[in-house]
Amino acid sequence: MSLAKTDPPLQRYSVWNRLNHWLVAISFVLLVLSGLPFFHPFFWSLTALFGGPTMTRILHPYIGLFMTLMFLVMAVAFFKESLIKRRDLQWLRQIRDVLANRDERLPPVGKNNAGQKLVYWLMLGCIVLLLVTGLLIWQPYFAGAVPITLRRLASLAHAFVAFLAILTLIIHVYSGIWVKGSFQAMVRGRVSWAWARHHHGLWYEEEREKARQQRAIRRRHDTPTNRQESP
Amino acid sequence: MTNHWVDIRNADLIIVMGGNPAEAHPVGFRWVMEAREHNDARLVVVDPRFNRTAAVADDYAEIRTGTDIAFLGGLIHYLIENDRIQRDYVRAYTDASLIVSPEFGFEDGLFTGYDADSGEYDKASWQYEYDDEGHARRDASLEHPRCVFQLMRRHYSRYTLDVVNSVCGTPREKIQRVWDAIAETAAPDKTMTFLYALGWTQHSIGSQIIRTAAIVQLLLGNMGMRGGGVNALRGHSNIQGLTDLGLLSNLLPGYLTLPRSDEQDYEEYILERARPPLVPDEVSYWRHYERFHVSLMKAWFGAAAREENDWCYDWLPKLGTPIYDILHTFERMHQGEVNGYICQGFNPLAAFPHKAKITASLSRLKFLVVIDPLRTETAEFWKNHGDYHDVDPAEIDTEVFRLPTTCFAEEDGTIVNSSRWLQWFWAAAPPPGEARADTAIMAGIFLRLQQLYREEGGAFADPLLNLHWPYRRPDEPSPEELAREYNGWALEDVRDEERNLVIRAGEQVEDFGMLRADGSTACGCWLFAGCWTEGGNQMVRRDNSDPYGTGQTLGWAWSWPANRRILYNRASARPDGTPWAPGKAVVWWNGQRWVGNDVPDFPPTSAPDDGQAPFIMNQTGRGQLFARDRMNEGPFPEHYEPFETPIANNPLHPDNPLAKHNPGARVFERDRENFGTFEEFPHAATSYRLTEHFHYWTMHNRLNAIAQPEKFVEIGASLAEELGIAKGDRVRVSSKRGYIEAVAVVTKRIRPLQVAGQTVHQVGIPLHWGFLGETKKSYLTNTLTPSVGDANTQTPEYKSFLVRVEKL
Amino acid sequence: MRGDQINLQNVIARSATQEPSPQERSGGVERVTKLIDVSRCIGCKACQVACAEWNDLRDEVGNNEGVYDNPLDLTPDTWQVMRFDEHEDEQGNLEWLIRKDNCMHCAEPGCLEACPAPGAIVQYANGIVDFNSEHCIGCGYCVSGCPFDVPRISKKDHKAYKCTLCSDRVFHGLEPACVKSCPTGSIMFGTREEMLDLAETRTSFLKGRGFDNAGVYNPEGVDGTHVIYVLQHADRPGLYSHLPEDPRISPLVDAWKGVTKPLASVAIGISALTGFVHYVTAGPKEHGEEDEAAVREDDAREREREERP
Amino acid sequence: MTLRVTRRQFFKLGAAGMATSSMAMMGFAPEPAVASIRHFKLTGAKITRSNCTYCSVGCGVLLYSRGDAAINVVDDIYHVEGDPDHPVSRGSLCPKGAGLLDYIQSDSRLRYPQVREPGSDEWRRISWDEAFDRIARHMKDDRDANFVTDDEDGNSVNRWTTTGMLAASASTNETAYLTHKVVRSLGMVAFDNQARV
Repeated sequence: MSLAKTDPPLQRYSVWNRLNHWLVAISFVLLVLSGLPFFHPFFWSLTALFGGPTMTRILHPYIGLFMTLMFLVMAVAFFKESLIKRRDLQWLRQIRDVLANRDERLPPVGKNNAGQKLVYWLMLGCIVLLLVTGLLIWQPYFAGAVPITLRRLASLAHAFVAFLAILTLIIHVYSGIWVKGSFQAMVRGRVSWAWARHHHGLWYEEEREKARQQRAIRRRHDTPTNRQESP
Repeated sequence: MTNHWVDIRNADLIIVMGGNPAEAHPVGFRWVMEAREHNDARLVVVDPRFNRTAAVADDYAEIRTGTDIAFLGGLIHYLIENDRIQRDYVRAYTDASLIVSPEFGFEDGLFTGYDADSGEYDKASWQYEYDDEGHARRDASLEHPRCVFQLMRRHYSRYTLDVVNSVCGTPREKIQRVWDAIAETAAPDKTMTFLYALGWTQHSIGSQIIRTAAIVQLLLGNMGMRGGGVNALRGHSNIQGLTDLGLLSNLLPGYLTLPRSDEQDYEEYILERARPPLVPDEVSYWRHYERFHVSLMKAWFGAAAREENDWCYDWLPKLGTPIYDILHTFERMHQGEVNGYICQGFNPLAAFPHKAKITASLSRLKFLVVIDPLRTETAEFWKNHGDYHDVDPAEIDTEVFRLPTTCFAEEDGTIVNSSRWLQWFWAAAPPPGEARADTAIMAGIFLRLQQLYREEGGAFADPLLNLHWPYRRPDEPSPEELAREYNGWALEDVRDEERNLVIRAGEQVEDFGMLRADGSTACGCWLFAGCWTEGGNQMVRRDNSDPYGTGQTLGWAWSWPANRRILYNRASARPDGTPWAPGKAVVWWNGQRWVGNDVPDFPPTSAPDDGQAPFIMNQTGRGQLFARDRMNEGPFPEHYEPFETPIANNPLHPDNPLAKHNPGARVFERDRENFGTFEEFPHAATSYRLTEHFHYWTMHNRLNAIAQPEKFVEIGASLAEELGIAKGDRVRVSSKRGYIEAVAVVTKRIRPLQVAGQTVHQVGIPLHWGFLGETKKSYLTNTLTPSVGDANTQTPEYKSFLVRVEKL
Repeated sequence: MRGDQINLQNVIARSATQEPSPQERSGGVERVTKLIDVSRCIGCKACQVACAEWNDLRDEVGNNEGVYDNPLDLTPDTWQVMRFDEHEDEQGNLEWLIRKDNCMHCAEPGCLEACPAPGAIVQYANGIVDFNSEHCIGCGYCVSGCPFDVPRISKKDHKAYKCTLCSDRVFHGLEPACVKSCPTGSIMFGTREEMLDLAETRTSFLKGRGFDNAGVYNPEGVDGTHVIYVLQHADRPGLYSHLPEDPRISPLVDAWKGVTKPLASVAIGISALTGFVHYVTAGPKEHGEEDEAAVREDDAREREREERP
Repeated sequence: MTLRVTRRQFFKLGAAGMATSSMAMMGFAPEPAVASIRHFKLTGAKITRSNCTYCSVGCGVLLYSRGDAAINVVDDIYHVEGDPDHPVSRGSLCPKGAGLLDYIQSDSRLRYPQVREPGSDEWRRISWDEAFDRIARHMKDDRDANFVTDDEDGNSVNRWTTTGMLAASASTNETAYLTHKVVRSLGMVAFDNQARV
C-alpha cells in the first residue's frame, strides 16, 4: 500500500516549498563539504569528493551562487510567517521548557515557532554576508580588483560567517530530527491534526477554521446525499 | 683604454665625463664600485643628465652638453695657477720644457695660419723651435716665455671660474668641488682615471676634449700609473679591434696609413712616417714604420711584393681627399656619385645623422648589399613603414641584397675589448638556416670577382689577382689561418745585427721586434704580433691568476702591444727607475732591466741614466701637451660651440664669428642649410644609450623589449611645467631636419642651466628603438641629428644639437 | 648552499599541514640570504632579465608610462622589478633611489600561513619560501597573506607565482640568477651570518660617506627576511617605493588563519555532539495521546454543531 | 502512520555521518604534500666558452646548448650565463648580456639570402650562388667603369671611390682582417666601421 493513502491530512508545506527547501539544503551541505577544506586542512580530504582541490576551489563559489538564489526564493515564500511576534519572545524566555519537552507550559505557537524564525533570520543574514564576502575573494574574477585589506577582511568574515551558518544548520537539522513529524512534514509536506495542535496550536486553530469554512461553502452547493466525511 | 677595466679599481678618484659606464658598460663599471669599496675611491660624474652612473656617485655636477673643454680648460688653469700639478713628472715626462716656434700664435679664438676663405689651417707654424740637428730646444726651468708650459699657461689663463661657469652652466661651487677633488691626485701616490665614451667623441670638438683630458692627466702625473690614464670605453665589442686592424678609410692595419695622391714616391712615403726623434736619443718607435709596412705587403701580396716594385706600393689606393669618411661618402652618395654600398653588420639608416639625407642617398644607389644576422632598417630602407619611415618603394630603384650571417654564438674567433685584450671564443651551435660566416661571405664575393677578372680582364686587376690567398678552403678561410696571418711569420731565417738567428723561416713571429723591412717577414697587423706564436694561440689563455694583486692577469688572453696591460707604464716610475709610490708601482728598474707586475712598455734594458722618456711612440718621447701639427684645429684645445648651440655666440670669442664653431670641423655647405637656430629650436638636445638596450639590435630580443619597450625622451621637470607636459604624455621633438614622437619621461634629473646669462633647457633622447623588432614601433632618433663632424675623426655631432619639444 | 640541501626532507614548514615536517636532517643546513645593497644599485635590470631568462619567463612587451620602471609591477611572468624613485632632500640634493623588488622570503611567511593547500607553499631549511605549483589551487589566499604584496595569480593557469630565490639553482650549489648577473655587486648571496656581517660592513661604509641613517632592512615583524636590504635611509624605508616601515602578517590574516580555525572546527564538533547528548537525555519532542483526543473532541463538537438543522 | 525515527535509526544516521568524514580522512587521502624543486635545467648541457659581442667590456659568457655535437643532432643554445673565470666580468652580465639568448634565438634572425629588385615591394629568396654572382657582377661593372688609375694631376692613384663599404665592429678580428685585405686589393677607399661614428 502506498504511503499516499496513509498520508496525514493536514498540508503544511507545498510541493514547491519542499523542493526549494531541499535544493537549498543539498547545496548548503555541498558548500559545507567544499568549504571546510579551505577552512582547516583537517577537512582537506573532503576535496576528493569534488574531483580534487582545484575543482573544489572552482565549484564552491558556483554552488554558493545557486544556493543563495534558491534561498532568497524560499526567504520570500516564508517571509510573512517568519516575522517575529511578541509571543515569540515569551516562547524564547521559556527555552528551557522547550528543550525539556515541557511543552504544556509553552504559549501557543503559530505556523512557525521562534526557533524556526531565528533560523530563518540567521540564515538570511549569514547567506547575504557569505555572498558579499565570497564575491570579494573570488579568484580569478573579482579578487584581483579588491584592495588587499578588504580582501583580508572578507576572507576572515567569510570564514566566520560560514561558521555561524554551520552552527545554525546543525541546530536546524537536529530540531528536525528531535521534533518528531517535522522531518516528515518537510519530506511529504503533511502533518496530522494532532501534531499541529501540539506544536503549533494557533496554526492548528487557523487550519480548523479554514476547514470549517470550506465545509460550509460545500454544504451550500452540495446535495445532502454525497456529503463528505468530516476531516 | 690606456689602462684596463680591472685597473680602475686601483684609482683613488674616478671622473666619469662624456660617458655613462653604469649604463653603457655596467660590468666594467663593477671595478669603479670595487675602487670605492676597497680603495676608498670617490666617484664623480659630470654630465648633462643625472644618469644611472650619477645614481651611485659621490658627487655630481651638471654641465651643458659640448662644453667639456671649457670645464677641463678651467681645471688646467686652476691646477697651474695653484701649483697643484706633479712638477717632477711634468718636467721629465712631458714636452712642457720644449720651446715653441716664435711664429706660433693664438688670437681671438684662432691659431696662426688660418685661411678664412678655404676655412683651413696652414699648420707650418705649429712646431717647436729646432736646433740644427732638428732637435727641439728646451728650457728645463719651464720659465722660457715660449716653452710649452708657459704658452699653455697663457692659453688657459682665460678659463677662469666665472667663464667656465657661464659657458658650462655648472654652478660655481660644484665646479670648484670637482676641481679640488681632481687636484688632490697631483700627489705621486694618488691617481685619477678619466672614464669617457661617445659623450666626448661625438662632438665637432670631440678629439680636442679628449686631448684636454690627456693634458690634465699629464699635469697630474696620472699617465702610465695604476688607476690612472685616459680611458676610452669603446662602444662595440670589437671596435677596438677594427680600429687596430685599420678598417677606416685612411688607415692600414696597425695604425699604418694609406698614402695621399701626392705621395708618389715610396721612400718619401716611408720617411714621412718613420719619424726621427725630436729630442736626442729618444726611442720614437715609429721609426720602424717600414718593417711593419713591408711585412704587411708581404702578408697581402706574397711573392708579388718585391723590393723592385716597392713592395707593391702602386697597388695601394692613394687618397684624393684627406679622408673618405662616412659624412663625405654620404655627401657624395647624395649627389649620385656612389653606385654601390656594402653594409657588413652596420645599420647606417639608423646610425648615421640626418636620416632623411641617408634615405635619399641610399635611394640613389644602384646596389646595396647588407650582411647581417638580423633584419635591419637599412636593408629595408626602401620599404614603407608608415609614419616611422614613409617612402614609396616604386620610386626606389636600388637593388638590395640581404645576406644572413652568423652571430658570435655560431663562430670561432677573437674580439679586442676596451682593455686591448684579444679574447678567443668558440662556436656553440650551427647558424640558423643557410646563414654563413662573414669570412665565407667575403671570400665568396671576392672569389667570384677574381674569377670574373680572370675570364674577362678589367680595370687594374693585378692586386686582386695576386692577393695572397693561402687558405686550405679558399671559399671559407678559417679563423685560425687568419689569426696566424695577422700575427705574422718568417719567410726566411731572420738574424739580428750580430747575425744571431732570431727566428727560422716558416715560424710564427714572437713579437713585432722580429719583423723586418727586407721582405723576410710577413705580418698582417704588427700590433697583434705575438698573439699566435710558435707557442700556439695566446688569445685562448685562461690563467686568471693575479699574483701581484694589481689586476693585470697577464695570463688571461693576450693584450696588444706585446701583452702589455698598462700603456706607457715606464711613467709609473721616477726618472731614476723607482716607483713614484709603492702602491702604484707597475714596472721598475732592478739594476739590469725593467721588471714589474706588467710587461714594461719600454726598451727592457734602457737604463734610467740613458734618460729615455716613457712615451716611446712620440718623437719627443714625452707626453704632448702641445700637439704640434697633429690636430686639425690647433695644438692646444680651445672651446668652440656646437654647430647647433642654444646661445648666440662663443662666450670666449663673442666678436669673432669664425671662432664660434670649430674652424676645422667636417661640414659640407649643403648641410649648413639644415642647421637650426636657437630662436627656432630653443632646447639643447643630446642623444645616448640606455642600459637595457644595445643600439638597434636588442629591440629584436624579447627579454630586452620587456625591460624597455617603448621610445621615450627625457625632459626636465621645469621645462615640462613650462610646456604643460606630464609624465607619460606623448610629445613631438623637432629639429631642422625632421621630427620624432615619443613618450615623455619627466624628471628632476635634468635641471635648467644658467648659460651666458640665459636659461638653457636640455632634452635627453635615447637612440634606441626603430620600426622593426619586438619593441613598440618608433621613429629613429637620428631623424633629428645634424650632419657635421669632428675635425680629426669626422665623428658626427650626435651629442649636441637643437630641438623644439611640443606636447601632442 | 650545501649540495645536500636538495634533500627534500629539509623542510621547516609546509602550508596547511598539521603533522611536523621531517626536520632531523636539517642539522647541518645553513640558512641562505640575499643581500640587496640599494646604495650600489644602478637599476640596470640585469637581475630582472637574468631572472626571466633562467626561469623561462617571457612577459608581455608593455608601454612606457613616463618612467624607467618596466614592467611597471610584478606579474605572474615577472618575479622581480626595479622601482625607481627620484628623491630630493631639503637641501635640494637629488638622489635616484632604485630598489629591486621581489619576494622577501620571510622567516614567518604570511603566504604560507594563509595557504589552504597542503604543500603548495614550502619553507625549506635554508630559508627559501617556495611555491609548489602542482599543489597550488589558485585560491589567492597567499596574496592576502603576504605583507609585501608579492604573489601574483596567473591568468594562464590560475596558479600563484613569485620569486623562488632560484631554489633549483641553490639546491644545486649555485647562487640565484639575479645574484650572479648583478654587475655592481649590489646583490650578494651567502649564508645568513655572512650576509648580515656584509650588511654591517656596507652600512658602516655608507655612514663613512655621510649617510648617517644608513642601515639594514631585515624586518622583525616577520621574524626577519631571507632577502635583506642595505638602505641609505634605513630610517625611512618608505622612500624606496613604499617599502613597508614595519611589515607583519596582518592581524586579520592571523585571526582568520590562527586559533579560530581549530577552535571553530571543535565548536562545530561539540555542537553536533550536544544535539546527540540532548536527544539521548531529553528524548524526542512528540505529541501525545491527549492531542489526538483533543482533536477528536474538536471534530465531534463541530460535527454536532454543523448537523444541527 | 507517521514516519518515526527511532533511537536505533538515529544512531545509524550518526554513524553514516561519521563514515563520510572518516572516509574522507582515510579513504580519499590526497597525495602527500611533498616539496618538489624545479628540474635543474642545465643538467647534461654542453657548455661553450664565449664572449659577449655587445659592448667593449668583452664579458666572458657560457653558452649552454642541447645536443653534444654528435652527427645526428643539431645543437640548440637554450641558456646563456656569465663565465665566473673571466677576470673582468667574473660571472656577472648586464641586461643585454643576460638577454643574449633572445638575440641568438631572435625571430628577426635572417635564414637565407634574399634580394629586393628595383622598384619592388618585397623580398625574394635566392641561392648563395645567385647572390654572389649578381653582387660580383655589380661590383665588377662599377669598378671597371669608375676605377681611377690617375688623377687630374697625373698622379697614379689606383682607387675605387664609387662603391663603398661599412665593416662591422662586432665582427671578429679574423673577419675584419680578411675584409680589409679584400677591400684594399680592390682599391676601395670609402671604407669605414663604427669607430668612425
